[in-house]
Amino acid sequence: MIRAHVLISGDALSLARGAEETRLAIEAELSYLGLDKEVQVSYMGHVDRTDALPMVIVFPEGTRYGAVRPEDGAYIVQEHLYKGRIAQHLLAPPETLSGQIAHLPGRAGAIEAQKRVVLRRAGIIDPTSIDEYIAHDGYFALGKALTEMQPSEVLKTVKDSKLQGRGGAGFPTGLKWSFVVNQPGTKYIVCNADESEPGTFKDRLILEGDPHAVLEGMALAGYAVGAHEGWIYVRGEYGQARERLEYAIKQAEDYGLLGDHIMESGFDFHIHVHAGAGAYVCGEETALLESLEGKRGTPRIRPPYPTVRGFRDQPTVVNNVETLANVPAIILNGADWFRSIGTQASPGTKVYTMLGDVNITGLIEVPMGITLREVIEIYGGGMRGGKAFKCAQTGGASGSIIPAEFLDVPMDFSSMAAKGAALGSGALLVCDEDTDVVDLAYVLVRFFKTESCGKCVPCRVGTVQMLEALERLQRGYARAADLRRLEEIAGYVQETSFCGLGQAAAVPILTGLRFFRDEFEARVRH
Amino acid sequence: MSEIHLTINGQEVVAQSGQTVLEAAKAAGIDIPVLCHHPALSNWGACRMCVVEVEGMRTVQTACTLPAAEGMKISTHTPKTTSLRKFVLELLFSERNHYCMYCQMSGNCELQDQAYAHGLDHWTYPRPFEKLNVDASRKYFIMDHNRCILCSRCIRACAEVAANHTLDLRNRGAKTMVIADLDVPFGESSCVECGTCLQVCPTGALVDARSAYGGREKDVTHTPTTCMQCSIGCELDVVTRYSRLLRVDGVWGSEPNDGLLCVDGRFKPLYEERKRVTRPLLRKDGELVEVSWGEALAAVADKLKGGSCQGLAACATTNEALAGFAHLMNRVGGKGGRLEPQAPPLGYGVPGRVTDVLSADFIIVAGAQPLEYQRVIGYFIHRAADKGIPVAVITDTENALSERASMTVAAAQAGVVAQAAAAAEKVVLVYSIGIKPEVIAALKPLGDKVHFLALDPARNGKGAEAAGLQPLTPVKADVAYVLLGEQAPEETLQLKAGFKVVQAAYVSPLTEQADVVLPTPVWSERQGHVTTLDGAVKPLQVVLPAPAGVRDETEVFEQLLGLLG
Amino acid sequence: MGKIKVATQWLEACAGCHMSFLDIDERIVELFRRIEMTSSPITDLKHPPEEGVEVGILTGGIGNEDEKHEAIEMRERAKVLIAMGDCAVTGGICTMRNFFPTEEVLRRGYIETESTVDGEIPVHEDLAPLTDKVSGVDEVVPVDIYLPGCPPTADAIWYVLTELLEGRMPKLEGKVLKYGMDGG
Amino acid sequence: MDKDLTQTVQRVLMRHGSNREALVEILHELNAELGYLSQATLALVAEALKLPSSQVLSVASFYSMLDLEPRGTHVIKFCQDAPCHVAGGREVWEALEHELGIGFGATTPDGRWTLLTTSCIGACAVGPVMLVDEDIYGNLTPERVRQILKQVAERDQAGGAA
Repeated sequence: MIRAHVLISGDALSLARGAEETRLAIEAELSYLGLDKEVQVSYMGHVDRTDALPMVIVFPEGTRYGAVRPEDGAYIVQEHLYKGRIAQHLLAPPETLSGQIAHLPGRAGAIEAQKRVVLRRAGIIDPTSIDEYIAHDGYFALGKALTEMQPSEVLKTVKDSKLQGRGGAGFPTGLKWSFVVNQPGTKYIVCNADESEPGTFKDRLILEGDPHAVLEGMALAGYAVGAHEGWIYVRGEYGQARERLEYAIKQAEDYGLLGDHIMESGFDFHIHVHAGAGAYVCGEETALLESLEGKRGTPRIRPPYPTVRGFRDQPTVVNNVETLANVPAIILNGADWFRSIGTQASPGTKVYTMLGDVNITGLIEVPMGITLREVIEIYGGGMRGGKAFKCAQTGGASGSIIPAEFLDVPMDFSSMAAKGAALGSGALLVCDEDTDVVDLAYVLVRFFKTESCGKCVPCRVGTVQMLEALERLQRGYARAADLRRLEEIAGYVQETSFCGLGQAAAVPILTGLRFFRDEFEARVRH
Repeated sequence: MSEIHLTINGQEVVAQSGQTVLEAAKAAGIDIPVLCHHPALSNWGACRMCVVEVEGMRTVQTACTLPAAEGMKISTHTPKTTSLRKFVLELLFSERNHYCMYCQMSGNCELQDQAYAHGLDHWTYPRPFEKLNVDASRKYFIMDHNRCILCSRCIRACAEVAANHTLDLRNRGAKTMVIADLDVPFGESSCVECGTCLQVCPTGALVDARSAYGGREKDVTHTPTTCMQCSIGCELDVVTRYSRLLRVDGVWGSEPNDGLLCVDGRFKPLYEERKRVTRPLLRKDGELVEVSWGEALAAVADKLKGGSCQGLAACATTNEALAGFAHLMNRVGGKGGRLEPQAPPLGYGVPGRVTDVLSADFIIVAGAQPLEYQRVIGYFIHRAADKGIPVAVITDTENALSERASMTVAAAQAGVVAQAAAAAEKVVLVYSIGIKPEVIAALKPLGDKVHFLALDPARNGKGAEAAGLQPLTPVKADVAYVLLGEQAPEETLQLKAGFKVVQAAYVSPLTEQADVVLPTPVWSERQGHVTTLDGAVKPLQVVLPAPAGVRDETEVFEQLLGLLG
Repeated sequence: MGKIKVATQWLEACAGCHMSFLDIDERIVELFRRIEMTSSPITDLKHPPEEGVEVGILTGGIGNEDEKHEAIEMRERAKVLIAMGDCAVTGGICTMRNFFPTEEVLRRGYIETESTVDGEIPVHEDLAPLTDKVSGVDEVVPVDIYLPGCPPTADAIWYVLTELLEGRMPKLEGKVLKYGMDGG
Repeated sequence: MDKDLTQTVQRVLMRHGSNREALVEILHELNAELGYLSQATLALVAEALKLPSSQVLSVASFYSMLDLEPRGTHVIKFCQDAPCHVAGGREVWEALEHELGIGFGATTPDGRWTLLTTSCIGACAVGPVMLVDEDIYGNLTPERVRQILKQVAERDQAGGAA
């Protein structure tokens, strides 16, 4: 009987700071005190508390200690787990609680707080243990599919669930898979783990905290469409995630859950991990495929789409990490269950990274359709310092700058789109009344200028010209003509760019001008 | 191939499946502006000049990448597309130095043409560009990065047409630059100087060093003709101004080279430095002195009447001249033949065409060095290798093709190649005078699926063949009559006759030892025909007037026949 | 009806545009029946009249403070402002100096040229300081009509002026729209 | 030296079976092992993978995590993206520039520090953040930046190991 869990942060930074030694010290002390049968120790995914790493969290209380040096390990065991009292002087400083592990009270009403589908295991299980994953229903969906379901049934279930791609565009996942099913050729499943939208790190936490869920989702996708090979393209900055994935793949192969003849079913599925090296544009699926083939991350001409000619010119499903992590639960619990969460048009949950001028920043998973106001007040603990909300940027750099009138718009793909904004990848940058929108637009456009691949003229040169105009505005020597030109260029850039990057580069300006035009005009020299 | 029906600007257009909207429109005579697109290159879709509106599509589409589809309704010139095109032009003019008034390509620039077409009388975007490098390290051309619009045509031409892969892009975004190899000066790169990049550059970024300041487009004359630097017979567009050779371009869509040239065809004639023979010379008192045509021809006729004669022709002239030469030799009872050796017959297989290299399943190169002597074929073989077609080189010496070939074997192992090629349906055998009898024998099992290209080391070997001229070595005779044309004679060539007549365009050791030297025109001054490797008879046009005093060989032979009576 | 008043001025220019203007040849007689040339660099009057003109023509780019003032003065006094020639439109050939720091340009021009002996960079209160970069007229004042060319052809100049005299806004296209030299 | 380089390149290539598709990863690993990708390194990779050298440089110069020139002993990568920016990034960046006396992309004359920017590293919840070599530092203020630089310098003086 396990009465307590001790979680130790196992990210690269924690390990560099001695997390392994801390873990050993805790385990040694538990064993010395005879507590090793009732207290389970494991690593957890990344905790965004660089000020307090390595962090140790003791459940069920959820007490956070940090930074815990190896020599503190024994003391925590003695005090907290043996004597039952909190080791006060080792507590993590409280000022920046991470939403990822925050247990917040639910709100009265229809929507539950933190409906966890994707993150239900992250932070709970040891991501380096396939046993713990299995103990939490892991690979049950794959087993069910391989033994009880035809590929077409798996596909139908995903279709019926109305799962939409969580990378930002919200394309129906089942539909995408169905495009590949009847294509001739060798099919591939590619997991887009090139999470590069500034402010978005949900995929990293999924990969680090629950890597097997992604592997299982990929295998299910492979089974549904008839693919036998999968590739995970992880952005170069995510070294830890990559290691976790490679380790998880090895474990799954050892258990016969990946590789040849999975669960004696005759279905083969192999997964490889491929790391990027720093290029935002590789999040665009065709640029990602180019990069996966060892080339420059330059977007491809579409059509043909990847579902027809993708990786190695073969039919390819490209899905986001969060999308794939949803799949096992859908197969296990059924499409109806999934559709019971979220809204009718956009079922399921959405993982957000909440940032900016709120009291609590971090990762949350909530049902689709919850409003921004609810997110800020319930999970963000309200605006920091009691200041007024001015705007939010949703979906990373490519998202819209939205004003207060969006606070009560349900956050799902269609409701946001109906108001001319995008839900995007799940970053929520909340800005208070002190925010300078022109400056925000400047920083965003600068980002796109740096990240433009340079292939098409509107994006390559348009970002330079937009930044030039914004700089004139900032420095106070812009004329009315410069502002007119800025708006004109942004419109054209959005209209003519080759890929989503260029189209997105104009969004901060267009939405900024739409909702905060007076701030831009105030900078014009008359 | 099935037909597709679509409507462009209200006009019914029939396209072939696989065509893009741009191709369909072009075939129907509808002009859509482009900059990064080039018909000889893969579609790129980067400049966004060719945007069109398609009914039912939310955003504008680039015609160069959009596959034509049944029932599509397209508008190519709407207020929206026009303003978007102007926007693209304004961006490009603001990106780098595109001030036309000090660009040598003004008047022959696609960027400028588009600006005119769109009524761009000024542009308003700030121009924050910096001065970029001008790379003049290459002998034949200059790369001025300040004029580059990053359309990547040069890169695609280098990779897809010349299959040389010297060029690529460095960095990304606004910092993108065209580079050669590891960003070395062009002159130190792996560039083979085929000049295809020059030919496709839409602006003044890549310019030919000779023609750049030699005259604007409106000042020059274009003359179509055929290359005579080797036996392939590439079609040319030669650019001249008055009596000056400015530039040589390939002709897209022409057989067999489809626009691709090599350094010999494109640049060599522009940099010819040998001294011309411009007047007939006659040896008097041991010295060669200038004489009149009458005196020189009389001296030749006199000797031809008197004694035995051996005629040797370099196959560097027209079919007409070679035939005239053979006729003259017959007339004087002499023995006429060609100077250059000839590739031996195989005894099996079917004669191939140069373009067969591009559709082969397996390519064998034996006893030939096309990258040295028939370079366009070498580039074609590289292109095939890029597509994954196996290339086997059979050689006992170094061969530049080996570097990218899938196998290189010695002549003794030619059987290995025959085995490797056994499963292929279309085997192209490229060979020349270096092929050994054991190789011919070893490849025989491939039989009639061999499409062979017997590369002739001479420029117009087929013309000589048609004239009945066979390879000969110099023998003792009273008179040796050498028709050299512009060919540089082999250093080892020694004439054994008592009286030597050399008909040549340039001064050489051979003209020095001659008793009579008769000046001939060079390739660019000739009218007539050549027979290409593929057996096609192609015309030569007078591009430049020959220097006064030079007479075409055919005319000279007529006159000699007249004197012989 | 009185004559239409026209003023011209050259800024950083080579005078080629004014030469091209004179190239309209005998058509100048007809033109002068309809316009009054109030001031120009080749007449005694150098500044446009304070009471204003209908048409102001500027040639040349803007490369020093004086030229800036001239442009502003012309703009203030002209109802319609024409930027004539590539230099007035974009900065033209004068922009070649934009790729070098001003000091380097002056040093090269006054000291380092091969033919210079004991040169010095002139400094005098009557000499206007150079701007950092040479620009077209429209970066200083708004322009109504752009007439590029180096120089614009006499026909293009004639076209623009006669259209204006007819009360139409000229639209440059076809043969009259050229950058650089005529025909390239 | 050249021999060492050749061996390193061969070792990394061996791991990937001379697979052209792995070019980005090969370059990334070589960058980590060698500190940067010299022309000689790129030439060796091109030769081994039978790729045009222009293509290898083209790829190497496309990705921001690959360095084409030597860096200082410590490389600081500061995040300039919006979440860190609104959290006070500009002041921190200015403090970094001021403390080190260099701007973006530069290396201090003593070769100790190179100052770069990075795209989002996903630690936005504690922005502004920077990487000093492999270590992430969050919740930066100009004051903290000064402390961190000092700490790293002291650690170096103490003999490197932390």
